Amino acid sequence: MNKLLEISGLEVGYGGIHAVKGIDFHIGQGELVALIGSNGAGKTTTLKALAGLIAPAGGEIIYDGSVLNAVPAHQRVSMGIALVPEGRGVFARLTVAENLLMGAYSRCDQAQINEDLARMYALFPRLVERRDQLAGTLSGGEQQMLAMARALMSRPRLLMLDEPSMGLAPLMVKKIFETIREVAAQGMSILLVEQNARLALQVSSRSYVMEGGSIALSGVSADLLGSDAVQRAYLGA
Amino acid sequence: MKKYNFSTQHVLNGLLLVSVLLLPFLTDALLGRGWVRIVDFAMLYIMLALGLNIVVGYAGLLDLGYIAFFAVGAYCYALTGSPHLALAFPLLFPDGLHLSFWIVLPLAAVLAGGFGVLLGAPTLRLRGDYLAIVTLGFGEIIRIFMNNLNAPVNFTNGPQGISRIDPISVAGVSLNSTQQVMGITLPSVHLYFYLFLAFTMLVVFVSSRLEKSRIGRAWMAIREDEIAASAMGINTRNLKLLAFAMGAMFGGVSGTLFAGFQGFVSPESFSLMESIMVLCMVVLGGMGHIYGVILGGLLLALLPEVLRHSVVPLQQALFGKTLIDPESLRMLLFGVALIVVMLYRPAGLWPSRVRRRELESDEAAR
Amino acid sequence: MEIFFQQIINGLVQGSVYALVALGYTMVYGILGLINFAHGEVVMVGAMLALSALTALIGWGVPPLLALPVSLLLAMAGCMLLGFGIERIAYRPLRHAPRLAPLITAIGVSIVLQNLAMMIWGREYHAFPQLINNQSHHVGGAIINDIQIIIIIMAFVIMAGLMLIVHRTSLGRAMRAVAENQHAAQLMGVDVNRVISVTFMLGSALAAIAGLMVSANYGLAHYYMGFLLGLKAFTAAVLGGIGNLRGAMLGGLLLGLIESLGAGYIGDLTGGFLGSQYQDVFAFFVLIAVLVFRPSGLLGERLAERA
Amino acid sequence: ACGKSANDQAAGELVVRIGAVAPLTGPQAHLGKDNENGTRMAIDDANAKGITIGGKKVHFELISEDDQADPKTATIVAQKLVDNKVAGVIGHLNSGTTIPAAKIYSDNAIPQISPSATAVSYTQQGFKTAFRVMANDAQQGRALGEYAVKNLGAVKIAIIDDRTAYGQGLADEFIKAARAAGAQIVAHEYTSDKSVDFTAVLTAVKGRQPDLLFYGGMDAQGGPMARQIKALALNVRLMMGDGGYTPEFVKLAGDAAEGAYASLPGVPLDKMPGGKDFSDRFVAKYQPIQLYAPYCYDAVNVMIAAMQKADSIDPAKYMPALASLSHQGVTANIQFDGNGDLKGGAVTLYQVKQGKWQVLETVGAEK
Amino acid sequence: MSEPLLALTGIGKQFGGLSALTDVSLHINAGEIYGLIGPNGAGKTTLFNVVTGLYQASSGEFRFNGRRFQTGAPHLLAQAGIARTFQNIRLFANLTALENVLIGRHARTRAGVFGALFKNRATRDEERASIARARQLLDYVGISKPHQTLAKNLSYGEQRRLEIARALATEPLLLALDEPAAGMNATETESLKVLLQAIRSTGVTVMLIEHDVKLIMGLCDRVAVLDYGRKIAEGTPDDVRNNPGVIAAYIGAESE
Ligand SMILES: Nc1ncnc2c1ncn2[C@@H]1O[C@H](COP(=O)(O)OP(=O)(O)OP(=O)(O)O)[C@@H](O)[C@H]1O
Ligand SMILES: Nc1ncnc2c1ncn2[C@@H]1O[C@H](COP(=O)(O)OP(=O)(O)OP(=O)(O)O)[C@@H](O)[C@H]1O
Ligand SMILES: [Mg+2]
Ligand SMILES: [Mg+2]
Repeated sequence: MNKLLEISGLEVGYGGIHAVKGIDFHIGQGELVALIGSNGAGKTTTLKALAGLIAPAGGEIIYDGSVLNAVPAHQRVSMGIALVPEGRGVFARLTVAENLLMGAYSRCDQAQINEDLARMYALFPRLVERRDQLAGTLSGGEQQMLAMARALMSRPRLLMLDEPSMGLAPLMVKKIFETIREVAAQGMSILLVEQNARLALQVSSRSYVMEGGSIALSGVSADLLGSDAVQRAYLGA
Repeated sequence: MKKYNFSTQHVLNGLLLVSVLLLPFLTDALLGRGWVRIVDFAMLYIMLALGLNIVVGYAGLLDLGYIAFFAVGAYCYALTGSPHLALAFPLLFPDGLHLSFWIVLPLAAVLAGGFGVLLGAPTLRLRGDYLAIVTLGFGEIIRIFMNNLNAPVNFTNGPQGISRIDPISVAGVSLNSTQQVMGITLPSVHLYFYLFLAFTMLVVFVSSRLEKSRIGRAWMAIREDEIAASAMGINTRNLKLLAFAMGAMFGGVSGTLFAGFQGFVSPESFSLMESIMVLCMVVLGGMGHIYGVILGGLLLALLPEVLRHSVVPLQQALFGKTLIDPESLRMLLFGVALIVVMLYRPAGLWPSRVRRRELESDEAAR
Repeated sequence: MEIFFQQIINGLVQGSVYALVALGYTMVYGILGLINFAHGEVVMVGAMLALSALTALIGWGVPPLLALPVSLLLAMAGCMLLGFGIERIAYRPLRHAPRLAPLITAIGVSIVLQNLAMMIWGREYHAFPQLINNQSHHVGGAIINDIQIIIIIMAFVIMAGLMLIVHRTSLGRAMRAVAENQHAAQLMGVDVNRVISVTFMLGSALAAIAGLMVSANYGLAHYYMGFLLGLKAFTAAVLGGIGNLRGAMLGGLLLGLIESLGAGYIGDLTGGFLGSQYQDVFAFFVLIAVLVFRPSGLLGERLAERA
Repeated sequence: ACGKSANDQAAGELVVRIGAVAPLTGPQAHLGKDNENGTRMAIDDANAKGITIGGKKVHFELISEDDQADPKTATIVAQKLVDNKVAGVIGHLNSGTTIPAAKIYSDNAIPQISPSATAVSYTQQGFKTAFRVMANDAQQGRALGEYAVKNLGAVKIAIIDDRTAYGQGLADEFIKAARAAGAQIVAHEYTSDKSVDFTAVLTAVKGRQPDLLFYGGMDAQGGPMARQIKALALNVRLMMGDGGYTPEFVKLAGDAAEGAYASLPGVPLDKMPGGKDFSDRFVAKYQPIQLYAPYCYDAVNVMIAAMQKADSIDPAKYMPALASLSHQGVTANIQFDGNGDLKGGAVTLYQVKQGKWQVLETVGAEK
Repeated sequence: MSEPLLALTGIGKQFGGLSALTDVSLHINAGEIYGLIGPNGAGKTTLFNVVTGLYQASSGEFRFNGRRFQTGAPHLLAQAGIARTFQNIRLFANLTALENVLIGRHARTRAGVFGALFKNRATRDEERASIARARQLLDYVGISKPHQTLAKNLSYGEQRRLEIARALATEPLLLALDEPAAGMNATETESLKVLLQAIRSTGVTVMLIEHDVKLIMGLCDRVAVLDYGRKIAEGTPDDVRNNPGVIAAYIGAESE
């Protein structure tokens, strides 16, 4: 499997705080990789660096063969990187449809955009009903769906999800994870950050475990799920 | 940051105090008496800025009409400490009222505080820029009334202003005259300097005590998150009104001093631009930080005068002649200074601990 | 009755002037949440540029009907450049600074522009040449002239145009997205800096139009004209709900009407106790009353803050 | 402080500093600059003439300051001039700045001659140092009011004032005089010195059908006001005080200026000895006279004349001379009364005819 | 039987046309841990906002600790003994952890302007006691260096715990927690559970919104389920877990 994304020695900091301390990992084409770890481990920070929202202090991000470090966030979108941020970040005062169109902002193939819109509505029938509603008035789960659909509208090759289950009712969590599986099945590469470690390990093929800004463990998800250390630290057994 | 041991701290404080006490003499000798007057005005501005700092810096309420309280204080003394009331009520006060400054001062402070509450009450639900525009309106309303209440009854003498206001006297000594104390000659501006210094120190004291109290913490809570503050049991309405009232009182005191010092008040002195200047002092110096605000007040009060004295010589030195109108250049440089300072020190020249931290992490997060 | 009707027209004209300027305020506020205090000054620069261009063109013998649009375009171009520069120099570096920092630089910019204009165009008042034959029309006993009609129409046309841009185009969507969440907008591939620059330039082009309209209507231009106008327009924008285009229009018109009816009738209303010297007091009282009952302006968003 | 300058020059030349204060920034800067120019020309003239006082050749030096039309700044620059040991001050322009500054000049015994402050209270503060070469509001307002009623036959008069110390003061005196002369004030409306839109108040005035409208304020508002009067088809004659008598007014009002009245204290320049010469030279050197430049010119000359008469540049010595002087200036024959006000100042009325201010007549305001 | 600590009767809340709460009645006894669950948008947070005075109910009323409340006055309810945390953390972000907790002491301290200016004995004693109590609480929830760390620089889990400490500083009778475990992993949730049990053992009644079914079921004495603004079930965790309506609306069938 060839690598879509490869990160080596990535370091990110906030002022004096060293949040990510030199990590290496990669994601293969069409792979679903999970990144888990406790609060403040640096997962969100890593995703932000990949999306270009924060500049790395060191290391290299290689995406599809080219170095990404200096590419501004908005250009990374057209290169096929999409992030569903922590807390969803839907545009509350835009309608659902407008939010989706924002997802396709960097594309200009009108016909295919319309096609994709239709696909999204098929994937998330809930959004069809709410097409003209302001996104801010959606329930938490609906917003999460919208955020995901919006990211998909950019036709990403790499989809990054930051805690998609946070604050969602159990039924909703199931739905979201089903969707993640579906999308992955269509061949998209996915990087999933999740506090619900069990679920994350269940859906992913490989996983990395972050601790205090570094990668503490990595391996095939099924193995990690069975490992004692992971059980104790993240699965609360 | 650095920890001085106690004795060094005391020595430093002592040195500071001595140099402040000598300031008028040094200024007079080195720069001329005009500069002592400028410093006097700077202290009035510092009081104003510290008052506004309570409202904007502590409680986070953007007030663009703050100068109104200065006006209330000034007119209080102008009306009661001058022959003016003879015009309005010739039968009642044939020579005007001529109340003592020391009687008017507390009354003016309380009245200004009352106006503060009056302004605060309808604006409690407003936030940010909406509050700004309402306070701006309030400031203008006060000014317009001052400007027009010369008819039907002549309360304020309208745009003509009120002149011949009694000078302030301390222990029976008028500050408007030169005094000899222990062989030292103290001209009027020096005397006012010491009076203003005393009041400035009082205002600083009150500010700092408030800041580090339960009340001050509650204000900061309101500034950070009003809803969370109220959920913690803080009566946001009362505390906001208290902030308005305290700030207004400082303004009132400063205004009363201004009227006595200047001997003349007219509505022109209380324009919107003045409110904006005081706000600039607070923000530029370092919102919420007493020393920062003092620095801001001092700087903005002095800068135009420094520029007044330096643009011509500067141009002469640079080009050998005066190329650009000194006055336009002066205001231009003033504007540039505002921009440059904010660009390089967005949290103010001397920000408080909190602001500095806020900025640091915000900057990191881009 | 004639008088009343005339006052309504006066208010509409004045209000449209406010609205023209308020639209520019609101554009910038809507996207950055920043009171662009310098906007009034940009209007002034627009008027001055237009006037200079006009004088030069007429001097070269260009016919007025051609000179007018050309100088408007020149002024718009100049103001767009200016707006771009202001944002770049004074606002962009402070995008993540404490909220009041850009307010102070805005005040600084305003002072700088005023004094620069004074150096360039002098201290004196400039008369605006009467180029077109400004016909008066009698409508039901009241009088309105061509320029005033153009101003009213212009305000509506510009508002409609802006609404079209903001609500119907991809650029407009991007603007609204940036307004709400810059990070998320970046994640959609929006070049935030570019969108903000474009917004400023758009607002400044509007300012140039407003500047020309104002000085043509009142027949004068002066380096200090931006201050009061800016203030009034800002008030109007807040009255209508700042950040909202229709609000700016409504606020402007309303403020104009309040002022003219206030000036005209405040004396009768208060039995002669208060006169037209209190027209601003009246206007501010209305403003305060409106905000007390609608804390985010007439058409402002009332998404009650979620607790 | 005495008026002697410290740095007497090598050739035994005596340097005398004269302060000039006016708003050089802000909305009135054009008038302020005009004042500065008037003062400067008088000083240049005096230096060119080569005046000797006390046996020494005198060199006059101008120190010009900007008070921004702000009372507080005014006292600061006043103190600065005192520090600079000026022998006298020409200024300030506005009443609001002149009054508080007067106290400082008085405290330091430096004569002050205002070329343009018209508030009555300026000279009534009891300061011996305060003078003016301009008719005060009472003098000018009276002349205007009487002229409006007696000569122009106005019966129903409307008033608009700009709520500045100048506009309100003049309008109030005008009203008194007009009422006394038998006219009826049918409307009193207000505007501000920053407004450009007067349609609302003019419409209100229109409802009262006056035959004359008096505006207490400056040219910058008067010009657009004249235009709007015309646009609203308001059938009144417009009258203003000295604030309207400017080329600026005619420029701003365009063809609507035609027929407007304004007054100016003193006798018309070209009727005065040296007046025509002054205005020609001034225009050549600077720009058209805005308003008070001739008064500034006179103020300086009066001051110098007093110094010559007392043969001293020491304010203590020349001030009595100033108080009792009679000097032929370009605006009037200047003599001060006990308050420091211009004695029996004449007021000239002008009207715009064919796009130019033309003299109507000069009325001597006795008393 | 004594009166319940909190009793709601017929609470309704409308937002424009939207009915976020309809006729909700429930009661919470002193010393209980009471859970509130339901799908997203069911009205759980809205109910919290009503009870803590941030929203004013459109209809109905509630009694707390023997007093009747109707108007929205958060500070009065805080003083009466209800403290809360927020779903979207609302700390005083730019103040230190210690300052945050000290502000929580506001309702239980008295010093006014006079005390601030003159720092009399009573004020100093009060201040000292406040700081001591605050430190104790911070220790209790496990936040170190509280006088140096800004609230916003704490990690997510720490912020949640700081909110709890701040709420406890008001000496509440009823502690209302809105999704305290959101964003925590299973292990962290486990320690939260221990903390909440400890809090209950000090006599504080707890009202809890959570989506973590395991936590709710393991912790609560009683659970209510909201759906579309109505209470659709209430009872012991086991009752609720097996309620078909709740399964359909909220938990979802295992086989699905
Ligand atoms: N804007 C910021 N300024 C300063 N420090 C920050 C900022 N954002 C995050 N941090 C710090 O960086 C570290 C890593 O944070 P990050 O958000 O990446 O953690 P995380 O793994 O996503 O945790 P969680 O599971 O709680 O979301 C933490 O210690 C956090 O306090
Ligand atoms: N201030 C408000 N204005 C308008 N609608 C609101 C407001 N607050 C809540 N709502 C609406 O009320 C409904 C209930 O919201 P609430 O936040 O109580 O849900 P919840 O049960 O807490 O959901 P979640 O589990 O997602 O937090 C939702 O439809 C929400 O959009
Ligand atoms: Mg995270
Ligand atoms: Mg909720």
